[in-house]
Amino acid sequence: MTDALTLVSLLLVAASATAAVAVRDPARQALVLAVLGLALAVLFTVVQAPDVGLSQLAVGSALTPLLILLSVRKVRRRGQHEGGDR
Amino acid sequence: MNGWLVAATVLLAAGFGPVVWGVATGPLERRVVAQNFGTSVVCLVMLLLSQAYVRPSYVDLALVLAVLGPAGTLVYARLLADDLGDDPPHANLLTVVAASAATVIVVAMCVATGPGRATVKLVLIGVLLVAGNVIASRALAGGFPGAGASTRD
Amino acid sequence: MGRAAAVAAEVLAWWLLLTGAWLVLISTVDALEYLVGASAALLAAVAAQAARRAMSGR
Amino acid sequence: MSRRMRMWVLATGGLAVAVLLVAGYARLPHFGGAVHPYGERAVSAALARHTANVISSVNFDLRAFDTLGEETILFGAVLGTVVLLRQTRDEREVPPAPAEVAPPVRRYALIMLPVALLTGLYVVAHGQLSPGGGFQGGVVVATALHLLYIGADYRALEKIRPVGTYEVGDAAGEAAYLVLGVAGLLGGSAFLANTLLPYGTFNTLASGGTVPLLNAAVGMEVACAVVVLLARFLDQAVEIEEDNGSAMGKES
Repeated sequence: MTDALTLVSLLLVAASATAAVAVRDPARQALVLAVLGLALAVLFTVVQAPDVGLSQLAVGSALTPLLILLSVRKVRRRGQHEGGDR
Repeated sequence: MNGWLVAATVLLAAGFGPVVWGVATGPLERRVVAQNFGTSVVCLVMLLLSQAYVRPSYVDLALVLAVLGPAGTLVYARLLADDLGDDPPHANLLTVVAASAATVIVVAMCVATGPGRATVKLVLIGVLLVAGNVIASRALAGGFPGAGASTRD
Repeated sequence: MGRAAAVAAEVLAWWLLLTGAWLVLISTVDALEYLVGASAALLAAVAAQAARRAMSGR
Repeated sequence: MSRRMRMWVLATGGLAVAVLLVAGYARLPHFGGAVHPYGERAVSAALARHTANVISSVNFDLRAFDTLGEETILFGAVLGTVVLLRQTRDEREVPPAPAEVAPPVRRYALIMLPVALLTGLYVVAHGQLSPGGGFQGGVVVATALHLLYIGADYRALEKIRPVGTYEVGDAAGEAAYLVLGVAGLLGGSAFLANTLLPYGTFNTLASGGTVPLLNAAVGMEVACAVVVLLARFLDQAVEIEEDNGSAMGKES
């Protein structure tokens, strides 16, 4: 039974990683990265590596999205300034 | 044939598969709702895995996810408020599904673990997860009024 | 005097609640767990009170 | 040294590394076999020192020197970010505008901040017993503080998060790790050796000798480092703007 679980989690990691590469827009990519983080955490737990899974959860659930979206915001605001009072 | 393992596999395949699909395609509103639902699914899978592997210490992963998962979704709701401004996503059905699934699984595990502090810990995780899911979906559905403001902090 | 008492009461309430939460989280309970749990809960209670004041004091 | 010559030096160096790797790989026990030389030694050493979580024992006891390296990498990375994201002369700092947030979200943030903080401290304190440790717990503690930014606005967060203190905390965490290492040296054994404290009873908070202390030092350093990192990102995203004399109203 554990093989089936490992297979499913591997497939989910592969699917979400491909999606993370395929999505081009940074804001949407932050979302896909969060889901990829969740899939990785499950895979790490299934192969009995809970410490690594916990690290992935701690960093991937709130910290990474915050860093990415703040950068997206900074780039957008800089864009608005160059464009004058658009 | 470990029943918990079967439940975890089914929940992972049936619950998290559509989440990956939902977050990779479609409008931004649906992607954020999918991410919020994904947090609940993975937290429940972690609970089931801790029961399946008979390792109560794995429950800490579900605890950290129940605490930080909704905060991640709130980050999206907050910093993507401009993009979500026009038609904020209303996903009450998904919230109800997540809440009921969480209740069923936590009750089943409480029965399995028997009375004691571990059961209280499971209930605490269940409450945190459901409350976080509800608040996050409320925030996504327009919890940040004045989203039209050009930039927000 | 009222304000300080209110602040102290709130921190105390949070402290008791969070120490209880700590005792639920841990597996084996012994003297050192109480000590570490109480100090962690005190830190979190002070932060909770400061956060509420920062949020409301706008 | 012409370009071609440099390529040749690179090729020979690469080839030598490749040969060493293949030679080393040939003698590894094959995947999934019953022989685990490294695993058996690590587990027996961890159990000898009453550390329940073998990963924490490897991180903070058997290979504590590598963790010192990782911690210094994080310290250096945050230092680099602070230098890069500083406010330059042609930028001005604008006070952040208050943001309206729905009351339930505000209450949720207020309740969850202490709970997340407690969870983070719990993960740090029980690093040597259950999955977790200084790094994971430190990140949870740092993220807990920023629930205030999510629940209210950046002004509320700035009131309770003096960045200077966290920068000192970052340095203090790193220094504490080093001091514990040197204490091992002064104690008559080796740098970062776990011979200083009694190993305590198995599966309790005081077990593992210096592992919990190193965990706490890393927890403090990571929490403060992440807070400083996010502070710089938030400053840039919310407060700092180009001062090109544009007549635009304060819109941040």
